[in-house]
Amino acid sequence: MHPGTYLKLLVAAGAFAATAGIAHAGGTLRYATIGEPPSLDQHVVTSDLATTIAHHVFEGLYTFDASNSPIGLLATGETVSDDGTNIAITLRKGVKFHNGQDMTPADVVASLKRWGAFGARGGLLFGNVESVAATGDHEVTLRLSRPFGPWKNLMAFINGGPAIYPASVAEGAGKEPIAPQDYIGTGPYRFSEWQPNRHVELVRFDDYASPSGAADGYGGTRVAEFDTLRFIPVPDVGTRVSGLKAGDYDYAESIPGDLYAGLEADPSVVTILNGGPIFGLVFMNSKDGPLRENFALRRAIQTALDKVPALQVAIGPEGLWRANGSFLPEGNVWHTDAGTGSFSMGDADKARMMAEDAGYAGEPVKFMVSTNYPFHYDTAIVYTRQLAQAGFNIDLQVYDWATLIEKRAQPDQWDLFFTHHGFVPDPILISVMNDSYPGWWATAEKAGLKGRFTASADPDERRAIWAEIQALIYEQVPTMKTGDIYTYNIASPALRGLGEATLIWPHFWNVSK
Amino acid sequence: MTGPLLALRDLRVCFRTGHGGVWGRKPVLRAVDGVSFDINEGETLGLVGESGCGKSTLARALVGLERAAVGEAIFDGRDILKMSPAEFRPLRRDIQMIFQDPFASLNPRLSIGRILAEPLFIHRLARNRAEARAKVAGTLERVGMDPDAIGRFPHEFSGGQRQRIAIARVMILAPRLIIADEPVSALDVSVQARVLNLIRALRRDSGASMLFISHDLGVVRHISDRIVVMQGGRIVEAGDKGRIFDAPQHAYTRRLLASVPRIPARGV
Amino acid sequence: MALLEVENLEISIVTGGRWGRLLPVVRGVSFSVEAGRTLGIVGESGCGKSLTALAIMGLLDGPVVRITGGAVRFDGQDLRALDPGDRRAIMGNRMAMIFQEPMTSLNPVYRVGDQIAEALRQHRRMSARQARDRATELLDLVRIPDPARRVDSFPHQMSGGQRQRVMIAMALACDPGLLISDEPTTALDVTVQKGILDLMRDLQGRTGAAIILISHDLGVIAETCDTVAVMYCGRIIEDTDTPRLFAHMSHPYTRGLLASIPAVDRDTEWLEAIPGRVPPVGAALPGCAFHPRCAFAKGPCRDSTPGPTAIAPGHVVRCHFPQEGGA
Amino acid sequence: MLAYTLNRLLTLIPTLLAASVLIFLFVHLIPGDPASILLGDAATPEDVAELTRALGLDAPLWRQYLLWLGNVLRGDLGTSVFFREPVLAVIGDGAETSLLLAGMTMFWIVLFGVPVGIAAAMRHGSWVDQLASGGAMLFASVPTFWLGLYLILIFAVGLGWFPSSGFPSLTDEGGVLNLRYLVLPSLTLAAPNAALIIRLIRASMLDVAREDHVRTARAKGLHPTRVAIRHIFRNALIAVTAAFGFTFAALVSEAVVTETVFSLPGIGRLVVQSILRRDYPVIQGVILIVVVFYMIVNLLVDLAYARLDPRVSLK
Repeated sequence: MHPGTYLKLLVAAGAFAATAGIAHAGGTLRYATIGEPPSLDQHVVTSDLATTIAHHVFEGLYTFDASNSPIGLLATGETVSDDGTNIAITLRKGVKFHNGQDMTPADVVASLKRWGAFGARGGLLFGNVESVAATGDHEVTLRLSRPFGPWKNLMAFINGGPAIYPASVAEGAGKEPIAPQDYIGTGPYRFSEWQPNRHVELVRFDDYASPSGAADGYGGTRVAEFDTLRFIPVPDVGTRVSGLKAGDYDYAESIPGDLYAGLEADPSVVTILNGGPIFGLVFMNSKDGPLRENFALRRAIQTALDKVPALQVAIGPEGLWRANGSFLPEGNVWHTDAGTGSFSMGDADKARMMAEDAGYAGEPVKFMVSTNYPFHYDTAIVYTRQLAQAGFNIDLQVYDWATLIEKRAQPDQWDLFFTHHGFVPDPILISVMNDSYPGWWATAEKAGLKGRFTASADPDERRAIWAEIQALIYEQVPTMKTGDIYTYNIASPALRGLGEATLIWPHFWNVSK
Repeated sequence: MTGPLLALRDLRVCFRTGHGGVWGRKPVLRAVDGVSFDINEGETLGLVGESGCGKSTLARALVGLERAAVGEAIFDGRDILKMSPAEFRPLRRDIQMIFQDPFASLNPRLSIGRILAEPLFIHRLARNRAEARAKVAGTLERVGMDPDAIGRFPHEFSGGQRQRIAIARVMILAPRLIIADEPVSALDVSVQARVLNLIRALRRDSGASMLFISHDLGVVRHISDRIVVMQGGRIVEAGDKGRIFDAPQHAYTRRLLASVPRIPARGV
Repeated sequence: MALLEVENLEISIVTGGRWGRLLPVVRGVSFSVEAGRTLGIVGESGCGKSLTALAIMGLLDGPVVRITGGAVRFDGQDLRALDPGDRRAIMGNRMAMIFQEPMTSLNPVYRVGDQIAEALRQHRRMSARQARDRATELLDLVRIPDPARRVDSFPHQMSGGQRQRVMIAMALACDPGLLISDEPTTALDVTVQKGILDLMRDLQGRTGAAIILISHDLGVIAETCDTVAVMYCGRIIEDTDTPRLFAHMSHPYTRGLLASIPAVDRDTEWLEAIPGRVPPVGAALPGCAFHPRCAFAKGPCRDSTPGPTAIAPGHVVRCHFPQEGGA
Repeated sequence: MLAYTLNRLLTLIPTLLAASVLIFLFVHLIPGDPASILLGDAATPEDVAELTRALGLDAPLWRQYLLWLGNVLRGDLGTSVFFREPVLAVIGDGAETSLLLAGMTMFWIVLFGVPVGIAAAMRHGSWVDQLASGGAMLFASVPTFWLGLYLILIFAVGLGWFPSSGFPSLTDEGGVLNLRYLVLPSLTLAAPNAALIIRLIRASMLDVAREDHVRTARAKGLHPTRVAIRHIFRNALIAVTAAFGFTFAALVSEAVVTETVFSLPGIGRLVVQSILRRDYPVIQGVILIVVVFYMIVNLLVDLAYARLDPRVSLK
């Protein structure tokens, strides 16, 4: 028997067993988080932690399979018109919200509208949307003003994405994240309680209607084996590790690199790499200061940097980082080598000459970094030294994260700042593509490429255009990628059903202990 | 010069004590309650009384340490109670005080030489270091101390020696009135005798007047010309020491004298 | 037999830490007291009179100052040989002490009645009720007005004289055979002092207790004591009955001490002060400790320490050249 | 006593008003704004501005203050920007943890600190004293997070006697048994504080032991232990009372490190996290309540003084 077929049978049997009322594995999963999410409202919040919790509660029309391709979740399929501007999405039948109501096209329309109006990423799609309307008992149609290639990826990306809420919730809500009593979704777990500082608790939703098919990434059958998922803030990493070893937690996230070797060797712990790497970014100010429109000077800075020592210092074990210049990792459909020859040259002499040619005369360059994330700071320190060797006068300014966020919005306050970026399934979601993101990169060249990139619905064409954009990023240097970082989590060996790696965020349907 | 050096007229010092409930007035304690007496030039007036009779408060009022004093205290024709601090400052040299506890009144971080020289410079009685040094050495000799004491510190001396240093500090300014508040009470009898002898000798040599405050009747009789007896903030009896000790009039004075344990007439 | 016999008592200070050497500060002190009699110990500060009192009482058991020789016999028992429990059964019970500082010698946080009752409950196993009644009686005995109310007062609500009366009541609580009184009136006014001394004499008349009265005041000694021991530099240098002492004081120091006191009853022009000063505590002087200040010192005074010499029956002097006759 | 207490409580009002202005200014003058933190990196400046407006953080500071003060006077500390829950509810949960933790810590401090302090003073200079003083020194200087992690490793990971971290409310399942979650954290927190109390008790008792009334007590023939407890410790307690009071107050508000190591939902961690999130209403609320708490502890200390020391009169 083909393994895939065998798996499908097994899952089908499981689904049958579940519907037949046979008991779930039960119990409580205790997940030690690094902190508390700002809100579970997926429309407006892009925190990874929020999504880790929320994607058990909320579902979108699409999600990703194991190869990061969008597949249906609340949708069963769609019909796209030939010109790419009319998208009719068929909704799955029999889906119930946690409040007992059936999901209707009205709920979908209201949710998409709020996401489009206030959503962190919704504006990107809805800039091209003329209308969204119910066009049948189980159909919703999006009319676009022009073809917009990334639409499905955007719909599938639940982080800051179009989770489907009841219309009553979505219609009343504005910009402000919705309150916990309105956390009503269609997912396998429903929101139970949020005790500030203590935990967020989800319980199994007994009327859950699972998509069919074998589990594949986030797609396919979802079975809630645990009675309860409890997300407990444990800010101290030592406590997360020892708590997991002591059996007080089943899963703990965000473990630092220096513990990796020891934990890998420890039979009482299972380490799980996160599939989507995060990456550091050093943004350059395109609006003000010495770097404004001086692409030659920016390239000089880029030339001075050797990314490898910074990754070694800031991350540690080789297995947890990759000096990869492509914005999306190897193996991903968007991976490209375009422009990456300039990724990590570390040539101080050349950089010095380039800077002189660019008219740099030792003016201070203000480099903002936060101590809230140790790898930001460690990396920035290495870079500062490398830049100093190339003759740059770096004024390193260290703030707490909230202060940095406020300051980076003011163009006269900085020239460089350090941040990091989570994994995204479509390059359009990378922050540097957003013209209003601090740094404010909005050159004519970018506008031209971006226009073509979003207009095309052809995957091959889009990949080619993305390669051009990446090359442009290495030429105009609105930001500098610092390399891929594979974070990892740890779990109790008792957990069954976890993969070798997570896709993007850990999920606990189809997982038991 | 006619008239007394110091004339007290109806001196009063009141304190508010304790608390009189949340908004009530605090009860007033009249520590010194209408005291009048004179001290003549060159005279020693003994002030006796038991603890709490107001004798120390009175002394403090005369050197400006008791702001609450009312009445008149005419020193050399001028009322010191009505003076501003600025007006009073030059008089500080003329009115000097010796305290009971010589250790508390000597700055432990200053050498004896500094302690004695400091008032000379404050009151511009020495033009330079050499002159000050000579005066300090001379004064130390007058109070019977070795000149090598100049470079030493208060803690290196016994109680009696410290009291001599305190006396030296007063004498070096050649004051006209010395107020001595229980100057020998903390000393052993054999030491006390020598300090009393010293005080008598210095007073005779300098011609200064003295208000000598003590609870020890023997000491007061030994040192004073005239005696004032205080009780409860008031004067109960005043007069020449022979009359006070040998023919006391007031019942309190008699009781006080009767309480003193007597040493049998000596020798056989 | 005397109630208390002190024989060759030696008290030393441990200098220079735990393993330091011993520095004797009281040496060869011997005396005895009989029931109903009062012994005065007189001397200036540092002469060792208070240490002697504490040693008899058993309060010198610290690491720094301790008894290093001699015997203290109370009612025939050598107190130094007793174990601590038996020793405590005598302390505060058959032997009690009144201290110099009435202002600080009472515990500020307990009512005076409770503090008096403490010894009664300890030694007499009285109930709280009985002890309180007895405390009230004792306050009455020491002539504190309104004792039934004052038994509940705190020390800070009383005057110095009253507090010393409370101390006396406390000492008398268990009818001690021996009362040691260390400068009991020094901090008090003369009129109060007279009251306290009268009270002690009165109580002695009633209870027949022996009293050791320690004072620097020859006047107090003269009026209160039957016999007197004069201490200088850790030794008793003259010891006789009170009338004889004042009539025939023989040691030059005793005579100098007396001459230093300004009299109340006559005018004095010049005080015959003792020259020089007391040697530092524990100073190892060869010869008589007083000889550097003594007007009569001759060769032997510098070379050898004078032993006790009886110059008359019951009159012992430690001097090579005792002065006969009046001062 | 009652009048005094009422009087003192009345005088709290102006102090609190002044404190509230300072708290408000302090909190709002730190740079950063909650809206950008809530919305994260993907938000546009327009999004942030709109959320700022929605949260009422665009009004002039004085107006925000008056609004806040008005609500506080009505007993409403506002709504947490982050949790979207009433601040009182957010703090109330932390307060349960913090007070229980502080209470249990005080229990250990008294249980270990007082007898050891007394023993060290009684056996002054002996090996008991050296051991106690040395141990106290050691515990006072061991960093809290280090001690906490070792306790977790030994008693939670190794022996499995106690949970490693977290604290379910007493009202959750488990009830009073949930206090076992606080055993390790309270021991961690107690160690340095007990060390201070030991040294304080020892020093105060040695001071009192030199006082004349102790000699009087010994002269009564009392047993040395009775003298030590009833006459020395009882008087030394007066000096130690304030330390007990302020230790307790500090335990509530300053247990941040312990709360972080043991992942306890206490006030200390709440305020630190709230500062990082710029959750103004919670920061203001916590500080205000902690200020009130300190004032009340201060009052209780004064009342305790009056009970312990008859010379103190309340006025």
